[in-house]
Amino acid sequence: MSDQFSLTLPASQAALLSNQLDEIRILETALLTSQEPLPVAELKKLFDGAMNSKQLLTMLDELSNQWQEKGIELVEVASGWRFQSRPEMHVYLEKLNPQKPPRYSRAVLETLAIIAYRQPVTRGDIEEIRGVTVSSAILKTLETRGWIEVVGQRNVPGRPQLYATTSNFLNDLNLQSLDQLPSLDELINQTEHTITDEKII
Amino acid sequence: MSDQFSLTLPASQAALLSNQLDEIRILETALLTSQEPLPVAELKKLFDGAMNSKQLLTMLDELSNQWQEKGIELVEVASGWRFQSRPEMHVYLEKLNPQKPPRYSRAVLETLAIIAYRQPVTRGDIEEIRGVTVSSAILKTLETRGWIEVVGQRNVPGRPQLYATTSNFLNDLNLQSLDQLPSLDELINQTEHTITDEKII
Amino acid sequence: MDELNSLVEAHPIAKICGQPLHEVPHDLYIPPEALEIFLDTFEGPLDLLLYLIRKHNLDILDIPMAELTQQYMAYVEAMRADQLELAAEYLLMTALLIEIKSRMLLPKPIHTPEEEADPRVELVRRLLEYEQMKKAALRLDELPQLERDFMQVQVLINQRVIQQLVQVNLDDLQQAWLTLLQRAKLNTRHHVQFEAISVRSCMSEILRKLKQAGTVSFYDLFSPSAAIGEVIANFLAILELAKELLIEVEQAESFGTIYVRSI
Repeated sequence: MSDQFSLTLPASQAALLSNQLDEIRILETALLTSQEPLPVAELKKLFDGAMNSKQLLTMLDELSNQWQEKGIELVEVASGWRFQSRPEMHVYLEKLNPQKPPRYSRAVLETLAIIAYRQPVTRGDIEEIRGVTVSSAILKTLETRGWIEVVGQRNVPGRPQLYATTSNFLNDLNLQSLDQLPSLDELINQTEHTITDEKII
Repeated sequence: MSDQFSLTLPASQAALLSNQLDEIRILETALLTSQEPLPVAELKKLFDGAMNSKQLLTMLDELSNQWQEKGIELVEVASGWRFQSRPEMHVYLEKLNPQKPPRYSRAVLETLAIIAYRQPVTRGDIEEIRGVTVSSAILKTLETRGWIEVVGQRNVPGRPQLYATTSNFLNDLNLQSLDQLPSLDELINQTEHTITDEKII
Repeated sequence: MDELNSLVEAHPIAKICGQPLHEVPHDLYIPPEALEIFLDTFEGPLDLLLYLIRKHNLDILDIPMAELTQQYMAYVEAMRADQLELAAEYLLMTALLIEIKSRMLLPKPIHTPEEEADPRVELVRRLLEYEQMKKAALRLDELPQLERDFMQVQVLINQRVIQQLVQVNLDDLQQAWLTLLQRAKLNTRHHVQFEAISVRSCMSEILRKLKQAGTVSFYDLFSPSAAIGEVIANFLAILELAKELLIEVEQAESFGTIYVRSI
């Protein structure tokens, strides 16, 4: 029945469809060959501005559906759209690249968490929360990975540098914005009470 | 008709197919995420050696067919299999990364000019006119481009190679013969003018 | 709580006589060889305190300072006795704990305005904030990570089609030549001679022919259809080539065939 329907499509509509097919094909090729996530504004260039954002998003949606059954998925991250392997494929991909990327130490991860959740922060802020000195090596590790950057200096003596996370950090963790970071555990209410009490005094 | 057939496939055969579907999916994911072409020997690792080369080649063939209509194609190059964009997609991809046409360095241009006007010349001749050594890289650049070639050797100690321009050079510059190069007399006059001007200054 | 303990205990703290030591012993006895590793397990005094509090089921909002201080100091003392290089932060924390403890022991002044702040408040705030960040770190690490848990697709853009050939136009070439001439003129050591292009181009052409054919008859070097100008240019080219010792012109007998070959 549905077959019959598609066969009796008016010619103009069929042309429209085949046209859209081409456009999705172009979109797909651009996304598959891009080294970086592509924002919608960039994708528009593919069609010389003949597509508006809404049309592009519809096409991205359609494209995403087409890849539903594949080992690759189309995702939106902080700096745009990209194709990436589905997590469940990693067990296979690992066989080709046995050397695993290094896991970060607790010190690095805690520093990263503080910068991510409390940004912008100085090294002093991080040290106060962690209760230990933060080595330059830790910050360097995160900077080299492209996950943190200096975004300014706090206007206090010494003008310490302020660190924040980058869009690369969000991209690499599959996030679109900082709002999508795992939510923090609420601090125990009573402390807040106590601290509030203290402030009153 | 064909629908009916596929519905009545024996269960074992259906399982086989869905299994192969998975394997092609893995193969496709690996090839799409790999930085380098993957040789068959490497691809075998994906299946822990459960596939022989022949089976893999059949799958690669099948995969290649699946991409027939896409802007990307699966190709075999010297070091293995890889996906790459089809030439006809270049016009779109370029919109995202418009490239400025590359230019030759002054050294390359001067060398080319000397060979064009003074051919046949040895490297020594070129060096004498330019007043600096001419690197092999410069000559290589022009040879690779197909614009100059060795037409003989000068009968002096070391028998240095004689370079001349090719017909390719004329074609690429839209010339029918070397006579059509800007004439030397014209140039000399201009030079003298320039030099005179310089002296006045 | 379990989560935190398991974090510490997932990796044995040390191996003693080959047996993995998963827990810090309750009686605070730490085998000397395990001490250093034990210290490494913690990210600092806050981490150690948090561990002690959680491990001994102490109420973080009502910390029994005496017990906690005693335990903490026992560790620090053990470390010091072993002359481990102890991070200053650990000693600083000892001082802080003792200070809090002693402030709690002091009788409250009679004219306390309403309620004096609990000296433990600041410590508790820090402990809780640190614990919060510690958990946040674990959760961040659980997020799928590029290259660790998934890969970016990277299909090659067919470079063969993309490669753009360098364009050179006649102006570029003219400009290059002009520059050279200027330099040559300014530098009297160079004496650049100019000859008609057609002679030069004939020279290349003759060399090309000789390279292919080896020895060629003089007459074969002239195209029958050549215009008179071309014939002259070609003849001049042969003379020039001979002068520059690029070719040899031979004649075996008077009025015999003249052969030209490259040297």
